[in-house]
Amino acid sequence: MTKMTMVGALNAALRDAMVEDPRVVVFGEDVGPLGGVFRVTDGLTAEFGEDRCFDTPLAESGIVGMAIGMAMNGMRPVVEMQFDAFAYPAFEQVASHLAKIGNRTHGKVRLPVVVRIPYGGGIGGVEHHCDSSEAYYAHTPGLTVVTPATNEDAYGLLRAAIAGSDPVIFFEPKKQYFTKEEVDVTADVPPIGRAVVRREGTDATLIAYGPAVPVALAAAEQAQREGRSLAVVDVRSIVPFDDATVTAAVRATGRAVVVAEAQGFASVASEIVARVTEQCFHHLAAPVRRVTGFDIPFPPPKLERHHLPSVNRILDTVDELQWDES
Amino acid sequence: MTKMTMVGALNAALRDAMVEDPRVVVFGEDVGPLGGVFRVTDGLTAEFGEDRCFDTPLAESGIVGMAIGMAMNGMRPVVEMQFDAFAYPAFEQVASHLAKIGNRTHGKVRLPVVVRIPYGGGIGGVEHHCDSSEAYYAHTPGLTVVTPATNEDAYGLLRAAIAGSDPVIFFEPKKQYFTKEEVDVTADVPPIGRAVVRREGTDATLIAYGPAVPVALAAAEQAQREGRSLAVVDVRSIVPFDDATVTAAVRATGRAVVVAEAQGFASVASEIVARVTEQCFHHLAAPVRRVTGFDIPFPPPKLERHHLPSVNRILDTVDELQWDES
Amino acid sequence: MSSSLESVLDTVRLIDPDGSPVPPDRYPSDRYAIPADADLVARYRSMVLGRRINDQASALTRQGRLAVYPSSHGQEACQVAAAAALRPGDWLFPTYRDTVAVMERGVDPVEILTWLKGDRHCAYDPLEHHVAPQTTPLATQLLHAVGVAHAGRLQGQDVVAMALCGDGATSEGDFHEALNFAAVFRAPVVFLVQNNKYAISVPLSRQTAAPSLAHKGVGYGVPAVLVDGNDVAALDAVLREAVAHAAAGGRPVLVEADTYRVQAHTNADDPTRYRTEAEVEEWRPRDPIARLRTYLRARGALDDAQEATITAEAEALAATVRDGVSHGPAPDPDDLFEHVFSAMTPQLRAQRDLLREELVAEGADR
Amino acid sequence: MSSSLESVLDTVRLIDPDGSPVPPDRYPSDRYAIPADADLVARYRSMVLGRRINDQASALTRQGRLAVYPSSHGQEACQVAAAAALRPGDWLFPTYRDTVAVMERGVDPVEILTWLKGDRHCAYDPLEHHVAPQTTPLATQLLHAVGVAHAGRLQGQDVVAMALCGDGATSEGDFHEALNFAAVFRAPVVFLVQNNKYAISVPLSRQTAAPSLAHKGVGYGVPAVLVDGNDVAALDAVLREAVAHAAAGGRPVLVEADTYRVQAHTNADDPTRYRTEAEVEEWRPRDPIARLRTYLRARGALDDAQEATITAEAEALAATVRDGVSHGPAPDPDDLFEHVFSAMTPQLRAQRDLLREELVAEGADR
Ligand SMILES: Cc1ncc(C[n+]2csc(CCOP(=O)(O)OP(=O)(O)O)c2C)c(N)n1
Ligand SMILES: Cc1ncc(C[n+]2csc(CCOP(=O)(O)OP(=O)(O)O)c2C)c(N)n1
Ligand SMILES: [Mg+2]
Ligand SMILES: [Mg+2]
Repeated sequence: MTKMTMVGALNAALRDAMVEDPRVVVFGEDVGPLGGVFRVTDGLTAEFGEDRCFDTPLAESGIVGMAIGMAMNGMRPVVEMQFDAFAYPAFEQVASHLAKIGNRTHGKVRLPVVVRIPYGGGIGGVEHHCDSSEAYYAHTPGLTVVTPATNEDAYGLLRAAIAGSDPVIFFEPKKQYFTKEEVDVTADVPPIGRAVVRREGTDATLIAYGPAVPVALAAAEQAQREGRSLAVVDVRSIVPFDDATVTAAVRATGRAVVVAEAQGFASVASEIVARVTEQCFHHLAAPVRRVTGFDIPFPPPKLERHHLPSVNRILDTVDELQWDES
Repeated sequence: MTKMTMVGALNAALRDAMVEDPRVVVFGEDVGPLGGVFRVTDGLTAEFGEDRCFDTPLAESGIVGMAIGMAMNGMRPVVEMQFDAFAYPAFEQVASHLAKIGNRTHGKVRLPVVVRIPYGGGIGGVEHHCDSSEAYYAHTPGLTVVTPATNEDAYGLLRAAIAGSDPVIFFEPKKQYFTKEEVDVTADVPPIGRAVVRREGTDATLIAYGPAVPVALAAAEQAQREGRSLAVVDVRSIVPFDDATVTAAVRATGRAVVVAEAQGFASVASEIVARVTEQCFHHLAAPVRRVTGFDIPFPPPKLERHHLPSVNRILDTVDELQWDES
Repeated sequence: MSSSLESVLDTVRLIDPDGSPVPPDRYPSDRYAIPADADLVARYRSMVLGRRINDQASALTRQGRLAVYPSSHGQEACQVAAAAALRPGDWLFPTYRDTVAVMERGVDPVEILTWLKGDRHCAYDPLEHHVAPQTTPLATQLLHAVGVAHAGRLQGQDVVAMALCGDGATSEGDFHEALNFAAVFRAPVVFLVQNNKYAISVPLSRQTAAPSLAHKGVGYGVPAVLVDGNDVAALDAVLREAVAHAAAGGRPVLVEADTYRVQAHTNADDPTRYRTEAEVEEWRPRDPIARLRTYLRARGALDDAQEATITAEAEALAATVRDGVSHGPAPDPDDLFEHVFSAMTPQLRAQRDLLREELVAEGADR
Repeated sequence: MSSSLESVLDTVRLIDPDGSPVPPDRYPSDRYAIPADADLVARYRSMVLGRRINDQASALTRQGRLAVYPSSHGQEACQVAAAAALRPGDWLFPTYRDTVAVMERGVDPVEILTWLKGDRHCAYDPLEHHVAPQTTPLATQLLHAVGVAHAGRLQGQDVVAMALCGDGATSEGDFHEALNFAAVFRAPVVFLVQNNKYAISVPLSRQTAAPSLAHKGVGYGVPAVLVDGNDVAALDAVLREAVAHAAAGGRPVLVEADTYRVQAHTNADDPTRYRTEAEVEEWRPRDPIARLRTYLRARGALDDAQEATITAEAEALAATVRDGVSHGPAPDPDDLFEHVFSAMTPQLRAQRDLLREELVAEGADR
């Protein structure tokens, strides 16, 4: 066990993967000598050389398109999109090719490409630097979409993503980048597709992922003090989705709130509400509710706290789960 | 009342808007002398000249980006994306600018741009020609997203979209392009944001939009013969969503199925299930179910019938709505 | 092989449209020499076969056996030369229009046409043939070619990628990014633009205000060559040189082939709406097959017997294609779910099972 | 004004780095003449004010008053000349780095900096000033500039759009599409690339393999000019000519300004990781302000009294900015919902009401 930041955990995962497998290459904007604007790729060019970790021209479609070709020719590219909104220029390459070439070729061409996207708010960033864009990718068949909420998962899930055969969109909650936590890099790599119960509880279940997990845990902590016991499930893998873990947790409490930073309309949170309700309907004492970002463009820094799911908003929503059989 | 195809209705809407308002300009790929690959812009260059309806270089980001600038300078561009998947290169311009400049400038710069996207399957098209991509746009705050299911709505909603002040993503169900229906072009333009009950029913409510509406209606017709009375709501306007009409219809029957062609995960259908459940929970006898496309890339022509929502699949799902209090 | 290929923005032509050889002192560069007769006879054969497949496939659309066919009728010189210039391990990145190039690379034409028959998206094995799936989203495949070439360089392979696109596709952002990435990373890619003057209905004048598409090479530091796209001898010389240059120096080359789409964009298109028959007529005498035939016959390199053999081969091939496209098993509905991920997700398994049940019930109903 | 502007791929420079005038027979084109002293004094003043604002804003980030500031310190010649070249109705399309250009267009610096203060995304009125919001997604604004210019042409306006971007942004697909659309539609746009040699940490050699970025004009049929980006006299001459050319012929021009980012990308950046101090030192003697000062002083066009006035003005402006950025009301939470659509949707109204209730409760709690 070592104490490290999420950036450190991600950096260790890249380094360890590069050591183990010479097919792993890392590229993107500023990932070379600078080590990425968040330093996730720090030291990789120095250690592995220009051919294994390198800067590209400033063009995201180019980055993803080139990664696809490199994967066709046997390599395992891990590319960085500098911020969430700057992945949009690559959207056609992601949606029309990265997600679909495996299917298009009946599995003859698999694309083991990892696209790392720092996402979400909470860092006082200006517009275009704080989007939560996971729904765009989760809605695109053929993409695996994961997001760690702990530093240990950051390490493990990134290792699993790089080791797999399919394209993975890897969302990194950037507001947690510099939080230190214990990380056991020797722990078993968590299989992609498994949610995890982060906290047991008996009254209601909070379902969250990525940057919403610490907020959900804080809410559960606060609820505890107020006499209510909330379970917290960390979804971790948005696609494939772990129905078994999530529905078991919801059935056990009969009440649930989905917490996510992204705007709520047609979102991953909508999906979770829909599938949990489908699968747990007769176990539910109240409709599954959502605490999400508002349906607005990400706000300027001084207003973002109003937009982001907060402990209070979660607890208010839990309060509305018809406790008195209303 | 005149009998016209949906293509004819859309063409009439463009023509009438161009006659009424000299700021309306139409451009895109092949929309000039050819009149569009589906002929929606047929005759417009001949009638209004090259400056009002013109072909662009082959670049979708360019088309949307230029439209944004033209709208900044007082015009009302209506642009065509040739097929659904070919709008993806414009995704950054749509998500980071078209949707957000109004908000960014506190309403100082409004962008009355209409982006027309022929969408959906059922035409035996090859890959990339049949995507249902409405969720990407509906999830993006700042975009109005509408889709007609009838030729009269095609006319009316396009007029409303062009006349409005905000960017509209206008989804045209291409499998209905050449179906003839009565159209009253003198009817009041339907306000954007209103769903419509297409068929009354007492046992369950089908909620559909665009190309799924005729299928839902056919299912209701068939159900009628089998002794079950299904209401059909045509959502029409995905954003803004008409909660009042939809929830009233669901409450009246206590059971509902959402029908949409797009893959279901994190989709507009998920959103409808989530919000209807939130708002109608105690009126529901069974969970709201979805009949959507599978979570797969759009299939090759010979397999698409298995993928698209069918009358049978809708009726099977209605059958599962726990009629015997299971 | 030198890597100091120069841009040649005067059209390289080695055989005139009337079939007579261009005197070498009129070549715009002394790098090029007319290919040997044997090579040209091979190209001739491939072009005749290609033309036959183009026309057969178009006929199959009229019979409803193929949903759609984007023909390269009239562009067979580009098709054949692009594939022939490649060495065994090299890669080809074709578009929807490049059936004949893919065929020339050794892929079975029935497999190639399967996507237009509607059975599956890409029926051949890209890795076996080093031929990417025929790509529809314009210009996107150019970046994949850069990736394959760059990965080749990093892994010490001697591999060149030949990336094809049309004049319209040069307007897409991905064209720009691909040329630029290739130049910056010194990726051995030959970009061949088949400038057939139209993007569906949109004429070249709406795609560019530059004197040629080859001029675009300048902005990337990529040598560019303009070649008569209906002169297979010139294409052969230019593309082989380009492949050699790319292989030797690990540097991209841009080749613009000046050609013409004499038929409709696809069978679904109506070109009378946007161009005159007179314009098309101007191009007919420049047909690549007739031109090469005149040249070879004049040199005595092609005789009646050879021609008869080739024609017979073409007919046999057409029959095979007609037959192959018209028959064959219906695709398996399980295919819908089988290949989305390398391991099927629980969600997809449930969806597959639902469909299976429906199909059983449907069968029972019948 | 003639519209036959030629590409000038030798650097246009009218004043040498040491402040001495370049003899006109060494100009790479005879189109250019050194601006009048009065104009240059005006540019001098603007550059001094711009430099002061750059440095003031950087200081405000250290004090936590601004979240971040991308400074154009060292690029003030480009900033000032770009804005000064425009006529009253013309449009400016700036990036995040172009605070000083926006200021030179008459926008209040406190309003400009509001987005970096975190209150709102863009505080000035783009339509009032004909200045687009400062754009972050790279190269995207170039297409908006084309749209404004094209719409201007269609509506009979005499309007030119000046579109700014950096060297890194030239690699984006939108750069390509914008140049090409402008050329094909003959849209009066002047594209000014401030080539400051870095895109954050990525050096120019990773953006292009061409001899210059101006070479890109060739592929679009757009005249291109390379200019010393630290020589405001040259920039002034070139950009005025470019604007006139665009206005007269309705044709785009590409201008590459050869300059350097002497400071970090933003205050959050650490340039020691990717470049040497020695490299930066090479550029210091080429400072645009010192150069023009030497020139003007030598000509007797700038005296101590004028300098003192300008310095005082700069200090006063800096004080105003410091004050304006440090004070002012907190933004209204209703702003979150108010402007998403021109009419608030029922869904947003409900969300706004929820937030209002929360804030009332929060207030009650305190
Ligand atoms: C990104 C994208 N936009 C639009 C289309 C629709 N489309 C298919 S072919 C075509 C014209 C292409 O012209 P060109 O590149 O010249 O190739 P050609 O068909 O002439 O061989 C268009 C617009 C597409 N396939 N991809
Ligand atoms: C589409 C996009 N990708 C990435 C970024 C992140 N980013 C912000 S500035 C920058 C470097 C830009 O360099 P350049 O264009 O040379 O302009 P400069 O900052 O040097 O003025 C990058 C990569 C962005 N803003 N937009
Ligand atoms: Mg073409
Ligand atoms: Mg720069």
